[in-house]
Amino acid sequence: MILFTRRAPRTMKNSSALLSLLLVAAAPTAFAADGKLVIEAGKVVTLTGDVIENGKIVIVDGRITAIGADVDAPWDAEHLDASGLVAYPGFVEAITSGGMDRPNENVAVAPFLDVRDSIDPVNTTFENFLRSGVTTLNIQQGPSCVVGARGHVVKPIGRTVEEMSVKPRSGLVLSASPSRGKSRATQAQALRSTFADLKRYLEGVVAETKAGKDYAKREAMYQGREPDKESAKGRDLQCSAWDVEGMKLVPRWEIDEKQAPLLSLVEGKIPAFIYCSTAMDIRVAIEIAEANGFLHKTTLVVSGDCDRAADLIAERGIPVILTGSLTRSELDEETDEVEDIFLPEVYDEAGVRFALRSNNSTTQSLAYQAARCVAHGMSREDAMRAISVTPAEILGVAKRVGSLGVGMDGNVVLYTDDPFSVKGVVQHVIIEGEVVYDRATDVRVRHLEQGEAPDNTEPTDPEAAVDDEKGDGEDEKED
Amino acid sequence: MIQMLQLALLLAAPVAGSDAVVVRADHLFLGHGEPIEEGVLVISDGKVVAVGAGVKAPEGAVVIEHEGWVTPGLFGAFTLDATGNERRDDTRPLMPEARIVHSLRPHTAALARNLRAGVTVVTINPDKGRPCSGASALLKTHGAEVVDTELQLCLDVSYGAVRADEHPTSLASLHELLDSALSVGAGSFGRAASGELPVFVCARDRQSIRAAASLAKAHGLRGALFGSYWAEELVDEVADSGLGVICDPVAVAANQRAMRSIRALVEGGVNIGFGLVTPANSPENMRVGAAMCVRAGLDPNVALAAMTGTAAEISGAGDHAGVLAAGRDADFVLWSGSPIELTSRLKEVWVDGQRVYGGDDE
Amino acid sequence: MITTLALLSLSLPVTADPAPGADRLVVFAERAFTAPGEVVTNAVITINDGKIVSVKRNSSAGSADLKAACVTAGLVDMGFRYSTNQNTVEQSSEITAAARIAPALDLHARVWERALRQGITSVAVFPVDRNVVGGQGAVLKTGGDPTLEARLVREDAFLRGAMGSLPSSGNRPSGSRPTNFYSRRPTTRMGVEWEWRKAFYDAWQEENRGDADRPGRAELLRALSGETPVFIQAWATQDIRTAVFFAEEMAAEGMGTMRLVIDAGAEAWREPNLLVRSNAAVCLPPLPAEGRTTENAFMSLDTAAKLHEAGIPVALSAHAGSGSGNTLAEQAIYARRGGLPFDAALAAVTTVPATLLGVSDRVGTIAAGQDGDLVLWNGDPFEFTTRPVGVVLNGTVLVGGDTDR
Amino acid sequence: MRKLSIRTPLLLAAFIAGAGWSAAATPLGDAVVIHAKEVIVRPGEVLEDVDVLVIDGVIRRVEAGIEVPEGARELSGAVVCAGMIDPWSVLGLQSTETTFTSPSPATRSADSFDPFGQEFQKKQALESGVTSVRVQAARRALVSGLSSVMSLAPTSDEDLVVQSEVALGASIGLTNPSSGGSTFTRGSDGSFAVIETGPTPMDPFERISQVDKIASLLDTGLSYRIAQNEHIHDLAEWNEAIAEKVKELEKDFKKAKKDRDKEIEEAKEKGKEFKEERYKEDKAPKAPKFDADKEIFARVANGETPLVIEVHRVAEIRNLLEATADFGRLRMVIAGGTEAAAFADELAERNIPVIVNPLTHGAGAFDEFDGHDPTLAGILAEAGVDVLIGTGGHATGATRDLSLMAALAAGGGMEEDDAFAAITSVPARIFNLTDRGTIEFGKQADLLILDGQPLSTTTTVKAVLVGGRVVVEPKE
Repeated sequence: MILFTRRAPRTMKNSSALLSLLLVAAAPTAFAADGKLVIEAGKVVTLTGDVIENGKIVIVDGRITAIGADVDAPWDAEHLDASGLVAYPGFVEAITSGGMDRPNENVAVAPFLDVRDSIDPVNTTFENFLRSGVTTLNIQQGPSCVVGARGHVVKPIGRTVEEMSVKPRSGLVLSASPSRGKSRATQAQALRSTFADLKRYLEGVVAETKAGKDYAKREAMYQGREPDKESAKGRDLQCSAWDVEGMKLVPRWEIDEKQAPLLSLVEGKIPAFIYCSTAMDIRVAIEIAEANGFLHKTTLVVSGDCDRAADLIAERGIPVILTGSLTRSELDEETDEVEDIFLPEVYDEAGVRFALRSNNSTTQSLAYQAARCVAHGMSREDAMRAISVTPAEILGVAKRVGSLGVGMDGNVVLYTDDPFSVKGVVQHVIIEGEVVYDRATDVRVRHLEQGEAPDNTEPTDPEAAVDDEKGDGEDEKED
Repeated sequence: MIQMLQLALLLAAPVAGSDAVVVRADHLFLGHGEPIEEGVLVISDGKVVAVGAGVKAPEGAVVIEHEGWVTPGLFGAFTLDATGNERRDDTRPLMPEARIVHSLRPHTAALARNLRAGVTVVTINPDKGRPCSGASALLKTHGAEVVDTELQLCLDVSYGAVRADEHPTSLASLHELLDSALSVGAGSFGRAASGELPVFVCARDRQSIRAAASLAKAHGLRGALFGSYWAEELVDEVADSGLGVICDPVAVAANQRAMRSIRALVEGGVNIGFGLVTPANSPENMRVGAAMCVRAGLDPNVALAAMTGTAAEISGAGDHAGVLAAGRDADFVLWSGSPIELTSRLKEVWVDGQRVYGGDDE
Repeated sequence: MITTLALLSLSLPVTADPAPGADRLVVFAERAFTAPGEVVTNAVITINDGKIVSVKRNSSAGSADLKAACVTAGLVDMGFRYSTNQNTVEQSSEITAAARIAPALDLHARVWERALRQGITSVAVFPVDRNVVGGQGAVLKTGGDPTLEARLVREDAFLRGAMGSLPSSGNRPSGSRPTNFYSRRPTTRMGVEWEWRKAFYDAWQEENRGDADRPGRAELLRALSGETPVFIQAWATQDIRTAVFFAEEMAAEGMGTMRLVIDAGAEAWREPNLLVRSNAAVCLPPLPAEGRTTENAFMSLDTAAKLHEAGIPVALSAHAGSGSGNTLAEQAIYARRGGLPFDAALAAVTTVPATLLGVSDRVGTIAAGQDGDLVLWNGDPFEFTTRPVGVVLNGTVLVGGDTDR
Repeated sequence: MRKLSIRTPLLLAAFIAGAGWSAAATPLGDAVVIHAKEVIVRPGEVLEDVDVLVIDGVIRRVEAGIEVPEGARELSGAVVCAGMIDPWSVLGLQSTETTFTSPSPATRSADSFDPFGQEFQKKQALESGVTSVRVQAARRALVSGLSSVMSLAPTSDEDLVVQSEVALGASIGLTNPSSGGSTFTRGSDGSFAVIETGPTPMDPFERISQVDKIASLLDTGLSYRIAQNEHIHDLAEWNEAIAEKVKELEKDFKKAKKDRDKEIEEAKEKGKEFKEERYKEDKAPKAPKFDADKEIFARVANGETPLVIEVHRVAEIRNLLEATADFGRLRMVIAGGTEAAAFADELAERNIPVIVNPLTHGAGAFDEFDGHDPTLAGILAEAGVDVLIGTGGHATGATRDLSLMAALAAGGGMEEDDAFAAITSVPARIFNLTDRGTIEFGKQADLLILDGQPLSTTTTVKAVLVGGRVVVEPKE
């Protein structure tokens, strides 16, 4: 049963009025079910605890209240018989631009934007994520920027962004890789000057405030008044890398909204996700994060040959999200031989904590990516963590999702078999105690797997088909 | 040119008349083999009369003592810069009777530039890019004297020779086309198949080198293929084909493979010559390339021969250029040191027994 | 480990005999899938001079040179797109039945090595797509000395051509006047089909009239008589129909019974009876992410399974794809996910293509007398969690050989 | 899984002891003594049968019979000379960085340098004796951004960049901004290769106008600097005035307060609203708006940062020399200068060094250049111009062949010592790399051990030391 109700996508731009309206409307558990659910699974894999044969998961008000083979269930709970199935925690997609209207913004430095305004709750991407067992996803803008919009951690279900929301303002995107047609030197310089501008701006604001106060003092003296008493309305800058003296004088609400998110970033209040498409970008990313005091809040979103810098990443102890292909071929110019490099292995050996990401929604789902790691020798447990616990930790939501335990969100994926096997498919997905996906009623799956065409889903004339193909192409580019 | 003036003072005597001139050099390289120490070169009437160690100077001959090296004029294989823009006729895939010499512009500055680099003779070729683009010519860079109007039959078996809108569009057909032309054996193709007319086959990748080698073997061709870069793995096939190799210019920054392939060919017993390939390369580049190959382990004497005797031989010009021997044209160069050393300066260039560059002319 | 193509001289840890002869190789596998439906546990496979001499059950690895969890025969890809480069096709004529691709192959290209590293040891190569009848297909090994002599398994193994829009694409002249030979060529599907029919009728009639021979006629007649199979590329249902109807017309006219193989038959699942009726086999293209393929056809996950159930010989192909998600072994995984039984999946990448290409006496199975082509796996083949870790071709270890798990 | 053979790149890195940060054959703090038959302490100055003592990566002594400290590493060779410096290189730069045409002046080429890529080319360059390179990205842009000097054998990430802002790069007449200078071609194995077709010819007037643009950018920089200085001055003045004003106000405060109270009183009486007296003062002078690009041009016009400008043709060189004559502090370096021979005397007089590439890509590569290629360096040096020899922004691998380029210049008429200086001491001097370029007390020990003269074809580099570490180990 697909719970999405189809409706026209909201056309909403960056209207701050509308934004504040929504903030009022946003209630944290707006979508949490009131009901009580007991899942009786053939096997429960919690990831953080033991594997429980014939286990029960009790979910009340969206949270797991009990888990084990011998637990009491509320008398009035709904029962889901999953005795032939295996329960796993819902998977976590560490970063994606899926579900966004457009993944990139034209403005190079746009930290004042929020992906919230671009998320389309009825986008089929969410359906695809659900189908492959993803219950939590971090939506961030794409890499075509210097500093991008603030992201949002959501679940792939809900009629509004507020219903979907798990963690708003989940981080700021930066890119160490140039967008098309730009050079790396330009990108590095743009990043540096973004923060230099911030510092200069803050210094300017402080100086202006000070000058104003001095002027007021002189004016008072001239007029024969006692000067106003100074009261610090602001607070000191909490950046570990640099300081702007006198920030105390400036109340935070006077900071320009365009600079405010950057200020939060350098004060370590929000995480940073820095896109890097080649190893040399890692240097720039680390330099910027270190020089501005947010390295400890930084996750690198890596692709290409970033693995060459794995040691450098390991030295700084920051996690990475692997995007793109998991293998890379390299030509050794000296010997003229080609080598296949399996990237997760390189990071693993260097001691870098990493999360995997699905490459596209069907054939290369998170479980697929993890299975490929197993094929290359990684333990099943480690591979599974890379699509659940680790991304949850990176997103700072590990206490809620990524594993199964009492007090956590009731996000459960019921597999017909081992998720890494040829036969294992997602039968049910439960989010916060609500069964939100049932394979038996999934028409899209029947179409892809058995060719059954639901009414009005097949292109009828060639022109329409051409458009369809173009659309697919664009989806792929988002990654 | 201050250096040149100083040089003139060093020289024993000015050159005069058609009488014999004797050049005594510390090192005399004849175009092949080892250089002769304290070598003597005797010329008269534009021709070499005698060469060797301990050759006696004829009575009354002008004697030039040269504290450096003397080599044959360098051989410039595969040049395109003396023919303006009419380097190839594109109308049909096979133009065996076309002669590039008719596109020659004798007074082009390019020839003088070659001469200044010590290159006294060049082959001018129809450009690659068609299965058979015609006959190359042999040309002296001084005075643009044409030595041979039909030096080599120029073929191209590479991907670049096929067109998308004309037969052949596929490599298989291209090879078949040349194979059958050589089998039928009419005209220039016939002379090539009988070994009378040498060939110059562009083969710029491995499958083309293989195709060129098998074509040569099947039809008994002689001559050279152009394209050393990918030859490393195919040394046996090339050696077996009997063709020499005119090497891709080894330019600054060349990939290791460029030098490695050339070494492998030499070690596999293949005769090689360095291509001059102007105007894409400066004429000086040939010596730079030779130096780079020597740095990568090539025998300096082989490198010298690849700029003179061997290059001429595999280009079908062995009778006219590249070596200093009795009866040959007196085309040679005086250097301050070995031409393999790039610090060596070119002192004089002589063509047909006359000094045409350097010395007190400057 | 999958690494380079160095010809290892096998100084491997499991080797008891310090220096095994270069002409002899002993492989031990916990399970050897010698042919579809046949498994030998604890198998010791001995290869001598490039040929398998024995497959025996043994309790221990003994003095084996290589050890692996599982072994299959080297994989065979009969839809291998060696190159999309159009210089493989002679386009100056629409029908070039005698054209061979083999002389134009660059045996040094990386594509062979990439195939080898996926476990593909034999491939069919043919001129692709831009001609109506492109020419002759050949079967090649993917490794060994880079010479045709060393690699060619079978020349002129089949006649290959295409239906659909690809042979006619780009032929429509931009102006009204014909400027080159493209304008003589078909611009529509019906034009393409007409070229097929005309070529075969002409060849047949010329033969019957006793006209002077011309290049390509013999090849067409061999195909017409069923002596060599005819591979017709047809992605979409309409083109599969055209191919089948064309073959049926030839038969109905008494000209001959073709052995039809639909290449890249993405939509073959829609009308399997048509294929059963005409005894056609199918080579499937790689499964696309969202089902949509070239020529706007739709391929569902269970395509291979449906064809198998209908009794149609089905082969899988990765179309020379590389990288994650595009290997031949992964195509077999997807087919299994779509319901194809394990043995049929194994057959689809070994025995079925070997048989259709007429080379089953050399490749596709592990048995005495067969070529020494093996793939070593680090677990059950065709699972997401396993992969080829070693490849043996003609008795030589070309990839990996590291067997520590 | 632990045995997957993915380690070749790292093995390679360890071998050159460069790309792998940690690999160090001789740890810092160790001493090295090199016994040499000949030490070229600086071009033209040779000491015979001496030893070189290196401690903590720095050259300590060069003399005969140095006592070998305990634990010191001993090396020996025929010739020892300073590590070479390629003053004009693209080694380590990705092709997109070198061909980029619109960088801002403040970009640094160090950011275009890939410390992880081109390992093999870097290794080859190091093995041929080049220890540092000045890299310039975006060569064809009118203003190419700041060039950087990079070490080819860094011990750490910080060590990699020797100087990140060594000079501002610029070029005249290299490319038509509307057209690219390279094209892609497909290789036989399906791979793509970039073919440089050479710059597209540009309209002669457009080229000259580029000279004007450079001059006006320098002007802008100068005005910006003047405005900044004026502001500092004005601000000081204002502060002074305000300080005095404050004193005055403090002095008058009691009176002002009294007055005020009085006025409030009066206002109350009259039933009027009290009005504060208006205070007036001059506004503080505003600082010129910060501009990163003008900042750079200010530094260049003021001679703090040299300007390296690639220019080739007679007309452009003449215009450039004229247009920059009034910038008295400008430190200009000409790169390329194919036709610069005509200005040899003027260049010498104005102390404008030239970076020569003795082998440009043939006469036909640049439109209408008359290549003096091999003789240019000699002609300029003869006239007294500081000549540097660089590999010239063409190919990343060219730096390997730097010594051959210098040899070619020598063959073309330059003194051999000058040619060697052109790849060691002169680049060090021109680009302020005070710690390298010669073998002298206190300099960083970037040393080569050779078996012959540095510019000879047949000489091989036996060992290379960078900062006293042996980064290319002696073979045999």
